[in-house]
Order: sequence, then structure tokens, then C-alpha cells
Amino acid sequence: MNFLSEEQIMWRDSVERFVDQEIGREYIRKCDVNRQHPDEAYQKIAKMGWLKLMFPPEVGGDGVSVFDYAIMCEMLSKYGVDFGVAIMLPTFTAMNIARHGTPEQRKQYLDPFFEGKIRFAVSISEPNAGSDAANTQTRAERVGDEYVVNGQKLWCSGAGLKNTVIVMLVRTEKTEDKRKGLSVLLIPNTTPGLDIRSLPTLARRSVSTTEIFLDNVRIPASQMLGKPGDGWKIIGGEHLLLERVCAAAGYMGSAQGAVTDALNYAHQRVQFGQPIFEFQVLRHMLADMQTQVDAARLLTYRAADMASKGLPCGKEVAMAKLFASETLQTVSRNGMQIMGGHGMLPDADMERHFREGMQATVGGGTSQVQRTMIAQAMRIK
Amino acid sequence: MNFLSEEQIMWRDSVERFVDQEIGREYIRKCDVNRQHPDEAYQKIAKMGWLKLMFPPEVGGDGVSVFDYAIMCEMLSKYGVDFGVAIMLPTFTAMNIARHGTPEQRKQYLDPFFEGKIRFAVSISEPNAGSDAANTQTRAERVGDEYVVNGQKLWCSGAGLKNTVIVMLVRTEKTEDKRKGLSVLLIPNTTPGLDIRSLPTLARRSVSTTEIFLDNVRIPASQMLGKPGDGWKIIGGEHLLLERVCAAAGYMGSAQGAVTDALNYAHQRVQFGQPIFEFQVLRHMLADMQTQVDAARLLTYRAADMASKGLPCGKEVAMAKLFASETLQTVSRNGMQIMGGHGMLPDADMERHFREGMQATVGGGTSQVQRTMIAQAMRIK
Amino acid sequence: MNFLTEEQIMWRDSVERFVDQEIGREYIRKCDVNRQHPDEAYQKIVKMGWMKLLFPTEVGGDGMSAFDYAIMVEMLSKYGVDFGVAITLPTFTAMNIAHHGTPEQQKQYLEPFFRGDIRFSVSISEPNAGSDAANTQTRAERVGDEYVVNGQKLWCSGAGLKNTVIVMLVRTEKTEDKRKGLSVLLIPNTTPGLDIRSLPTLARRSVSTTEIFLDNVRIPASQMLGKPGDGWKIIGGEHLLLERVCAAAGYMGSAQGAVTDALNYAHQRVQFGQPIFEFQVLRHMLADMQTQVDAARLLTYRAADMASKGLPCGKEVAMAKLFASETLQTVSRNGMQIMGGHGMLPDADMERHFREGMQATVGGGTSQVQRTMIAQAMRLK
Amino acid sequence: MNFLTEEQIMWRDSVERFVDQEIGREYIRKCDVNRQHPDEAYQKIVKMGWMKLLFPTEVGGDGMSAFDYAIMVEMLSKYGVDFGVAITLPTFTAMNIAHHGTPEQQKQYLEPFFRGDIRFSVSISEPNAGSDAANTQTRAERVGDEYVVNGQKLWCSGAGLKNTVIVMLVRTEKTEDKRKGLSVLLIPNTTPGLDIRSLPTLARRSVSTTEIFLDNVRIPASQMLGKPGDGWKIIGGEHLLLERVCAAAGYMGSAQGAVTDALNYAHQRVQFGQPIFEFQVLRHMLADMQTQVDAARLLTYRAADMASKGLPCGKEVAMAKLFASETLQTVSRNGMQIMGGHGMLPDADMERHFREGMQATVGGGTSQVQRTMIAQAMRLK
Repeated sequence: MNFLSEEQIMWRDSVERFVDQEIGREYIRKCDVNRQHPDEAYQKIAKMGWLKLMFPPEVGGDGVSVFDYAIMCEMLSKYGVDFGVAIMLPTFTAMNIARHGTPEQRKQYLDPFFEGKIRFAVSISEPNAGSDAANTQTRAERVGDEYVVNGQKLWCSGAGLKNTVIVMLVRTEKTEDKRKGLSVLLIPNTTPGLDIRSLPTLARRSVSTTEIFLDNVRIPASQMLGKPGDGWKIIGGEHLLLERVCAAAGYMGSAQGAVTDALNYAHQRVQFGQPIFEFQVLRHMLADMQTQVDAARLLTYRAADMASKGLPCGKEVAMAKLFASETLQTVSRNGMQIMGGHGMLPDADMERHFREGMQATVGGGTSQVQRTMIAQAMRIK
Repeated sequence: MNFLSEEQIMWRDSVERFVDQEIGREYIRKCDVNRQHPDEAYQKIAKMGWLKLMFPPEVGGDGVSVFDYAIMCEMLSKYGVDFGVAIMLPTFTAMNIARHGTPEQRKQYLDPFFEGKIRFAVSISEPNAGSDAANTQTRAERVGDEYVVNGQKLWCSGAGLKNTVIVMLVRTEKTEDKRKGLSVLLIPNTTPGLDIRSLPTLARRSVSTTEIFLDNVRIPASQMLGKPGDGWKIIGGEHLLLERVCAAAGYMGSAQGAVTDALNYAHQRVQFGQPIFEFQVLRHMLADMQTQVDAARLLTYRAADMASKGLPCGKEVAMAKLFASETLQTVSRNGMQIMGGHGMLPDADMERHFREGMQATVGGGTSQVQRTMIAQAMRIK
Repeated sequence: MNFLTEEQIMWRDSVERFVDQEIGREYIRKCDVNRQHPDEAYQKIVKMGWMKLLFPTEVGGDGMSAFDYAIMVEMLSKYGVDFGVAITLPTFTAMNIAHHGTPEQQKQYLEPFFRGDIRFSVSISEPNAGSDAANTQTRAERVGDEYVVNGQKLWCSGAGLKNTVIVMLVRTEKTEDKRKGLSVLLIPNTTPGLDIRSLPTLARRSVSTTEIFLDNVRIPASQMLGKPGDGWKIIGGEHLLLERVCAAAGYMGSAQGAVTDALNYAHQRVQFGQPIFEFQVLRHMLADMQTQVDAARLLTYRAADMASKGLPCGKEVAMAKLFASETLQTVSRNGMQIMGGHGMLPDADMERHFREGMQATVGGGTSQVQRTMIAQAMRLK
Repeated sequence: MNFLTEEQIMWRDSVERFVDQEIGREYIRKCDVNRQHPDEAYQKIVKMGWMKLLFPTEVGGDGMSAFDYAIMVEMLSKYGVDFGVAITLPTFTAMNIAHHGTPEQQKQYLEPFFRGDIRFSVSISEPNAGSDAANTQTRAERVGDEYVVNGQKLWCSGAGLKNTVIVMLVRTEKTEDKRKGLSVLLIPNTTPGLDIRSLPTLARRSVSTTEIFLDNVRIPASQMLGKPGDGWKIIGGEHLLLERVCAAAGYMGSAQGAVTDALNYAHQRVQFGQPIFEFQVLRHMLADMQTQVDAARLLTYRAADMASKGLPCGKEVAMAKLFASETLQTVSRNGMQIMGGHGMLPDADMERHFREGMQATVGGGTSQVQRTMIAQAMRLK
């Protein structure tokens, strides 16, 4: 009972069943421990046809709503939000191609994407452009029919995976207003001049986060998404909204997984002759955890519902992202506290939630950035 | 956009308009400052016909859902939850009469209640029976056609108001299981032998909290609600569920009022040459406050929706009560911090929210009691 | 064992004994409930000779260290920080006269102050000058041998008590840098043209907070403290440091009182057949509360020790004030939660701590102001 | 200025200098990343003679106070508490040999320990005996001149390092009161029948946590520490107190390192044209972090001082451990938030503090265990 329709509840159940029966927590854990992309699972999901769910029918998609897609993200993230991200990350970029691409670009990229043959990674951050994305300094110069790209990118998730096209924010012009003069290029990750290095990050291990060095990387001008100068609009617009709704769903789904695991542990673990669930402080801690997850779920569903209906919802989406990520961080920390030493081992799965919970409040716009956006919407005109 | 229907949004707006135009924040403040019951407002609401909204048509009510009623409670509490309580408190007891009363009792009490001519107060707690209500020791002995009641009651809100009937939990029998042997009597507050004293409480000032001493109070046996021994069932059942949903709605509506006031103040108050909203720590504090209120709203609406549909929702109601009361406490405290010295004065209305926020996590089942119930529901069978 | 010497421990004990035997919690409660200045207690303390403890021997004082004085404040605040403030507030101003006064001013004011014949009150804030004290707009114009003062002051504690001289920050000159052009005048509160009104504040009830309207108030030029333009230096200097150390001591002493009361209640209150101390969540809550108070005590003693030795300690004093005030707020809120309905009544003394705890993080420099000062000290040079 | 003497301040500085010049943060980071014991550093510290600091002069030690030793632990933990543990862990066990060992045992073990030739590891926990250590089930049966040990141990830090003797809590008798019947054996980790496996834990990577399987491990009866049945007294007594004081010191020293790093980063990192320290929310976050660390430092010094003087200090030690571990967890989490993506990489050192901060509130007695002990001391007699 969370304001879902019958169909949505069935859809939610069927995704959960799929995750439990076709993928399993051991597989997701192994990908994390080995810093290995969940490619087998990705291909299974491609076979289910879920990669094209959210795309408009005109480009071959199913036209599923953001809300329903977010429900999928919730359940895919049950055993870890990084797994959910591995599956959904390319979609947001592909959506950008569906929206802003030329007919040729769509033809070139979308069908292969739906079939699982190519993937996308989005590359925005740089050493000096984190929250301040407009400060992008990687330079793309037009030389004849090509762009020549030089610079350095950071925190690009999934850029090094096979068959991947990097969708990169670059500066094509120096402008007063730094947000102008930015453009987006589609760069296959095998293009000469690219040097992509995996980073030994605390979290986001199966997707893999990279830094990218670009040394005279040459890209045909036809591989620009949108027009020169459209970069900020493409990257900062609906794309981000969608990504944040789904991120919130992933954090929340993962938080629920953490609470469920902690609860089961509390019932099974016996100390001083009784399950530790019988200790009042742990029992109340679990009650608070589940209450917080339920609140995160409702905030996320509200945001997803509004996004699906095309209503203005920047504030509500920021609230969902803020609250769900902080919830994942809090409940996974409490989960670690409940599981004690056992939680420290990968087998218990909680330390993964704990590491990813720290990533959650930082990645995709920090909690501070979300609060800034919410406060902006609360500004009295 | 909070999963409300068009009709619910209109209903919500119309209650808010009524509060702003017909009652006003000055009136509500004055009642609190003077520890005076909002009788004029109560009668206006009786005239609107809102006292009978939630009652089944069979007894002359409108059969409005709990959800819609909770929406009314939310908006009535906009300027203070104590005002909302003053209006709605008698309703829960009247609902008990509608449910458990004899045809005579219904006839005697319901119509006059709908017309605003009589009110109800519910009396459960005793000096040694707080969270542990089953420990009730006030004794009612059957003597002929009457019950003779002796003992002491505590924390009885509204017992001293004029035209009030106290619905009291009493012990009619000593039993092994303390929850058996309890019964409910309808006791007009002018009955000889009653000594009702107002307490100088920190909050709940307009409703007024009392202690009651009973010295050979004689009540006709026909004024028992239900049968002897039904007390625990009547008081602890659906009654409490309903009361908690509405309490959650009131806390949440009041929390929203507090955030709105703090936000307006932050925009108007100038220090160091700029509105204090421009200070990032205050702006982010406000963003967190509004996010928390939105989460409380959604948890409350979910609980109200489930209660309306007759679904099992003990856990969800406890979550709503817990989260909404803690939210009111937190946002009112932050509101005080934002308003500084100005918040200390009754005119700013924030110190009222602050005092009532402390009452919120204690009254109607403490936060600890709510967590115990949630944890109980999380017990794996 | 808190790094106190034997002598300090004895001093601490003797102040506590004095408070318990000569003053008592009932008296302090009564002053708060009735918004009445604790004049009897004040005169008893005068008789003990404690008014002059902190003053240098040259002006007739005892030359006691700030550390030992803070220990006195801690214990005087045991039953409420507002009582401690009522006793110690005039001292900080008198210290300013000892530091900055002319021989005539010292003669006129100090001996009578030591004898309890006159008191002081300090007046800084204005409607548009709260945290931004440099924005003072109350104007004092030199006319012949007098200053003529016009304007409005706010939040002036104790200004309306009998035999009180207000030490007021006024603007004697309009300057580019707003902090220049401020001066300090000594204004007996019976001077014609003063209109002093008590405010119905949530806390600080026995000291009484006032607003002051000044309409052509005429003060001899000889009643200026320091030279014209010295105002910021006098008010913002050592005076504030000393006041904040003592405020921290008061908050901490009061917080200890609140924890002790909550602990005793938890042992005496029986529910479900056992003292509620046996409930693990309450027991752990009390453990956290006492730990926080102990941390506050140590931070305060450190600051007091450094201040006594004349070491630079702006950061340490801000930490003590921040942490002690937040501690009082937190432990009194938890104390209310533990005491339930009983805590709502003045007799339980906890609601007083709770109201004063809210005042604590706002008055004397808000928590935000303290954090700003600490961060300032953390700036890399 | 933290109530340290001149000598203590000099000692503190000299340890810090040693860590910075002779060990360095890169070395400590490398040990963590590679799950490698810091043996080179350990031997350097042996050469300094610091292994015997704490030991009584009668057994060849320097008779240093627990306070001064805790100061060393604070500084050794500057770049990570796990490093401090690697150095100091064997000492607590060696101290047990000094206290409870026979002259032969002291001769056999202490001199080699001071020379760095052998190390100790303490083994208490089992799969079903975590917080409930009395539930120890590993069985040692007396057979002739030997004990034959069977069972399984868990969370034994450092058991697998070379030249290590495991000091193990075993059950030599089945008794009604489970705490009786426990004894302590000294078991060289090369003894046949031992199977020691390193665990892939989230934290404590350089010390390495192990599980131990014992299959008919035969130990001469002369290798029992104390008498049969002394186990609980030896393990649960002074040993734990000392270990907790030092643990608190390590957490606190490490927390200070984390705050310092976060502060430096905030000054260097430029976004939106200014160091992020200029953003008020981050500046205030840092102010809170430093305040909390200072409070943790003072609570730790107080506990260390009392322990040094032989005063009863179970409550104060539990407070120090609780508050310091929670502080490390909180400030490292905030440090991660401040450093954003950069914090996710081992090079930034913050993710190490973050992982170890989670270990801190769990290991050496969880926060819940500490609160239970504090509350126990708050019980009214």
C-alpha cells in the first residue's frame, strides 16, 4: 500500500522475482568483490527487453512511464545500488540520443543498445569541475570535419567497459557565461588518444569509475549530440531529473534490502541466550530504520509520479534524492552496528551497502547540492 | 501532488480557507496564551456540519473517509496542533458511542454532539498507569442500578469544559490478566463526587489537561459503554488507530505551518545587509525541514488511506505517528533557532509549536511505544 | 576527577551545598513560574561576598580566577540556568566598569554593587541588530555636557529590576566601518524618557527580558564608559569571552541537573511492573546524556582554565559555549521524553530546563555564531 | 591546553614527529591497501624502546603511566587507528603476562617481546560468543601434562603474523555460572592442529583479522596463564580497561587526523571560484567536527588520568570509548562528504578513516555495550 496501482505492484513483484531467481545476491556480491561488471546479468536483462522500456515507441521503445521504470530500479538495487546503476546507467544517455540525436545517430546507436550490443557512459566531471560542472575545461576544437579533443575527465563510471560509447561534455567555445560554449560528443571508448584508467574507489566497484586522459582524440563532427553550445541544456536538463528519480529509487530499494538483512540477522543471532532482536535498543533501531525507508519510498514514488506526468518537480526530485541517499547511509550504518563483526565481511552484504551508502550522498549531486536546489525552490519571489 | 484526488485537494483548500478566514492565527494564539478553550471556533465548525463528517449515515453522519477527515485535521492544525485537538478530540469518543453504544445512548448523545451542545473527553491514564494503561486502578463497583466510582485519573484533556461527558476507563473487576476486568463509563463532568483540576502544563493549553479525583461518584448502570469487561477492547481498538492517524495529520499540518513561518521570517529578517535566508546554513536547514515535513505528509496519507480502506495498518499508523511527531519536534526547534530571540515571544507563534512539539512525542503513545509497535509488526513469525 | 584541584572540588561542593540548603529548587521554580526576580537569593549571595569574587584586588575584589568563578556559576545553575544568570549577569558589566571606568565611576558604582545596592544590565541588541550587533542604530548626540539618546533596544535582560543601571551600546557617530562610532553609556533605569517593557518570553523568566524605548533620554557625559568610539572594543572584547565561559558553565551545570532529575525519575517511576530504568532504550538514552554532559564539562573547564591563564582561547570558549548549550537542549529534551506527561508540569522542573535549553542555543551568540567563530579560527593563515 | 603537563606535551610532540618523519602516511596507507602488517614500523618502534614503556620496572619496563602511554597511542593513530592497533595490540597481552604470569613465563616471553622477537594476539570471540563472551565454548581438556584444545575462534586480530603467540580464552570446565570454568592458554601460532585464516574484513586490514579452527591442539599445562578458572578475571579485568583507554586514544587521534585532512582539503579545493571552505555549511560542519574531537580528547585524557592514578573509572573509560569511537565514525563520514569523489580513493586517506570508524563502534565492545556499562554505573545503589 504505497499508492501503487495493481499493475505496478505486479510489475514490482515480477522484477523482484527476476532478481532473486535469475541473478541472485551471490552474483552481485561477486561482481563487487572482484570489481567486475555484471555483464551476464546485463545481457539477461537485455533479453527481457527491459533496456528499451522507457523509450518512446517512435524509436522502438515501450513508452513505459518514469514511475514504472523507477520501480524496476528499486528492485534491481535490492542487493546493491551499484548493480542497479550498472544496468540503468547507459539508459539515461541513450535517452539523450533518442531526444537530441539526428535520425542517423538514433539508427546507429539505439537498436544496438536495445539488443545489449553497445553501452553508454556519461562523462561530465573534471579535476576542477565537480559540483561546479560549468567549469568544464576539456577542449574540443573543430578542425575540418572533425573535433579534436584534449583534456582530462574524472569520475566517469563505466567508461572502460567493452563496446562502450562515452557521451562527453566538452568545451567548444570560451564564453563569458561558462555554461554556454559547452557541447556533447559521442566518443567510442576505443578511439585513439583516449587513456582510460580504472580508479580503486571505495564503492561503485562493479560499474568501475575511471579517469580519462584525452590527447588529440579525433571525432567526426557528425558525432556531436545536438548543436554546438547545447551541452549544458542536454546534460543539465531532463536527463538529470530522470537520473535522480531513478537514483533515489535505487538507494531506497537498496536501503530496504539492508533493513531486511539486518532484521533477519537480528532474529537469527543469539547472544545472552536470546535473539538480539529481543534487546529493546536494537528493536527500536530497526523500527526507526524501516520507518525511514518507508518515508524514502513515498518521497521517491511521489517524485516519480510527478515526473511521469510531466509536472514541474525539481524540488520533489531533489527531496527524494536527498532523503533516499541519506536513508541508505543511515540504515546501512545501523545495519553494520547490528551485525557487529559479521557485517565487516563481504559475505554479509552489509559492508557493500555501507560503502555504497557513502557514495550515495556524494554522487549524482551531493546532499549539499540537493539542499541548495530545494532551498532555491523555496525562495519567495 | 501527494497522491490526493482532485476532490481531496479541493477539500484541503476549503478547510485551509476556512481556518484563515473564519478563525485566524491570532485567535488560536490567544486561546493558547490565555489557556482558554476555542469555543467560538468550535461552534463555527459545528455549524459547518463538520462534527458529523466521519459518522456513518445510520447515525446521522456523512460517512466521510478517515483519509478525508485526516486532511481536515491537517489543515485545522495549521496554526497549532492543540487547536486541532480541541476540535477533533470529542469526535473519537463520539465514534465509540456510535460503534458500541445502545440505541438509547446514541440517541442521548450523538445528535447533541453534532449540534455542538455536548462534548466528550476521554480519560484513561492514572498516576501509575501511563504507557501501561492496563494497570488502571480506578474502581467502579456495581451497587444496585448504579456504579460507584472511586480513584484518580490523570492527563485527561478537556474534562473540565462545559457540557462535557467524560468517557472513563475503570476497573469493574480484579482479574489475573489486567486487561480484562476493565469497562467504560459515560460520566457527565457535573456529577457529584468529581473533582476536576486543570494542570499548568507546558503545552495543550487551550484544550486544558486535568487530573480528576473521584469520591463515590454514582453513575447509572445504563451509562456503561459496551458490556462489563469490554473496556480494553473499546479503548485500545479501532479508536486508537483512528486517533493516531488524525494525530499524525495534526502534527504534520502544524509542522508545515512552522516551516512556512520560519521560511517567511528568513526572507524578511535582514542581518549583515541581507535576508538571513541568504546564509547557506539556514537555507539548507530549511530545505531539510521541508523535506522532512513532506516525508511525514506522505507517511500520514498512506496510513490514512489504508485505514480508510479497512486494511490492516497498525504498523503504518505507528510509523506515521512516530515520524510526524518527531518531525514537528525537530522543525519547530529549528524554527526557534532560525527566529532567534523573536521566536521566544508568543506573537511569533513558533514557541507554541515548539512546546506542542514536545507534547507530540509524548502524548497519544510515546515515540518509544510507537517503535515498540512497529518492531512488534517486524517480528518474524 | 575532571582536572580540578582539591581546592576547586571543595569550592564546588560548598557552592552546591549553599544552593541546596540556602536557596532550594522550590524557590527557583517559584521565581520562574511567577516571572519574579530572585532578589532574596541575590541578597544572600551578596552577604556571602560572592559579588566581588572575580574583581581585582585594587578595586576591592578577591581576584578570583575565571575558572573558579565558572565553577560557582555551574553550581548556581544546578536547578536552572536562568537563576544563575540572574545572579551573575550584573557582574560582567561591573567588570567592564572595573576595567574601563574612571576612578569616579568605579567609586560610584563598584562598592554599592558589592553591597547589593545597585545592579547592572547590559543592552546591546536592537530590532535590526541581533547577531549583527555592529548595526546598532540607537543614537546618542552630545549636547553640552550631556548625551541625548533616542532609539529602541531589544532583549535587554534585567533592565527593569529596581536599582539597576543599564550599560547601553549606542551610536555616537556615523562611520564607514559600522563598528567604529559606537560608545557605551551608563543609564540608571529610572532616567526620564526611558520606557522599559517586560516581554512574555518562553524562557529567562526570572531575569525578565525587556524592550526599551528611548525618547530624549539625557545622560551626563561623565557617565560614558571609556571614550567615544570605544563601544565595540568594550562590548566585544574580554567581556564577551568571560560571559561565554560562564554561560557555558551555567548550561552545563543545568544540564547535569536535568540528567540527575531524569535519572532519579527513571528509577522511581514504575510501569509494567518495573522501574522504567530497566527499559534498555531509556537506560542507554541516559548513558548518552551523561556522557554528553561530561564532555561539555571538560570543554568548559578547559576554556575556563585557559581564560584564567590569559591564554588566547576564543576558539575553545566558542566550542564550550556551542557544545554546552546544545547539550542542555538535547538532554532536557530527552529528559522530557523520559518523564512523559509528568515532565509537562512545572513541579517536575524539567519543562523549565527544556525552555531554557532552547534559549541557550540562541542567546549570547547563537550556535551558528559560535560555529562561525570556530571556523574562523580554523582558517589556514 | 588540555590539562597536559609540559612533559606530556613534549612527549606528544615527539611521538608525532616520529610518526611523520620515520613512518609517514604513505607507508600506513600502503599497509592498509595491501593488507600487510607494518612490520618495518613495528621494529623501528621496538628500537625506540617503546614496547616496554608501560611495563613495571620489576620486569624490565619503564613504568610509564597509562596516561602517557595513551598519548603515544593517540599520535601513532594519526594516520589510521589500525596502524596504532598493530603496534599496541601485543602490549596489552604482554601486560597480562607481566601481571599474571609465572616467573618462567615472564622470562620466556617478556624480554623477547621487548626486543621485537615475539608478538602476542588475544583471542576471545567465537561464532556464538561476541558481546556475550562468557558463552565461550572452545574446550581445553587436561590430558596428563597437556591441554588438548578443540573448537573455533573468531575475530582474532593479528593471530596469523609471524612469531606470534595467541593468548586464548578457553573453557576448561562446564559450570553453572558460565563465567567460571574459563582459563587462558598461551598458544604459539605454529602449534600443530591450528588452522588460522585471514578474513577479508572491511577494516583492520593491516593487523588482519582471522578465524581460528582448533583440532586437537596440544599445549603444555605450563603454558596456562594464571590458574584454571582465572580466565574471566584475567580477560575481563584491568586488561580491558587499559585496552579501552588506549582504543579511545587511538580513535580520537585518528579522528583528529581526519578533521585536519578534511580542513586542508576544504581550503585547497576550489569550486565556483572559491575554496569550498567559504561555503558556510561546510565551514560549520568542520567547526562541529573539531568541537566533537576536542570533547573526545578531553574525555579520553580524563579516563587515562584516572586509570593512571588507579582510581575507579569504569564509567569514565566507557564514556571515552563510546564518545571517541562515535566521533571517529561521524567526523570521517563528514570528511567523506566534504571530499566528495576524491575521498573515495585510497590516496585521500579518508576512506580508510571511514572504514575504520565503522569498526570503531563495533570492536572492543560495541557502543551498546559501553552504554550498558555506563548505565550500570548510573544505577542508584
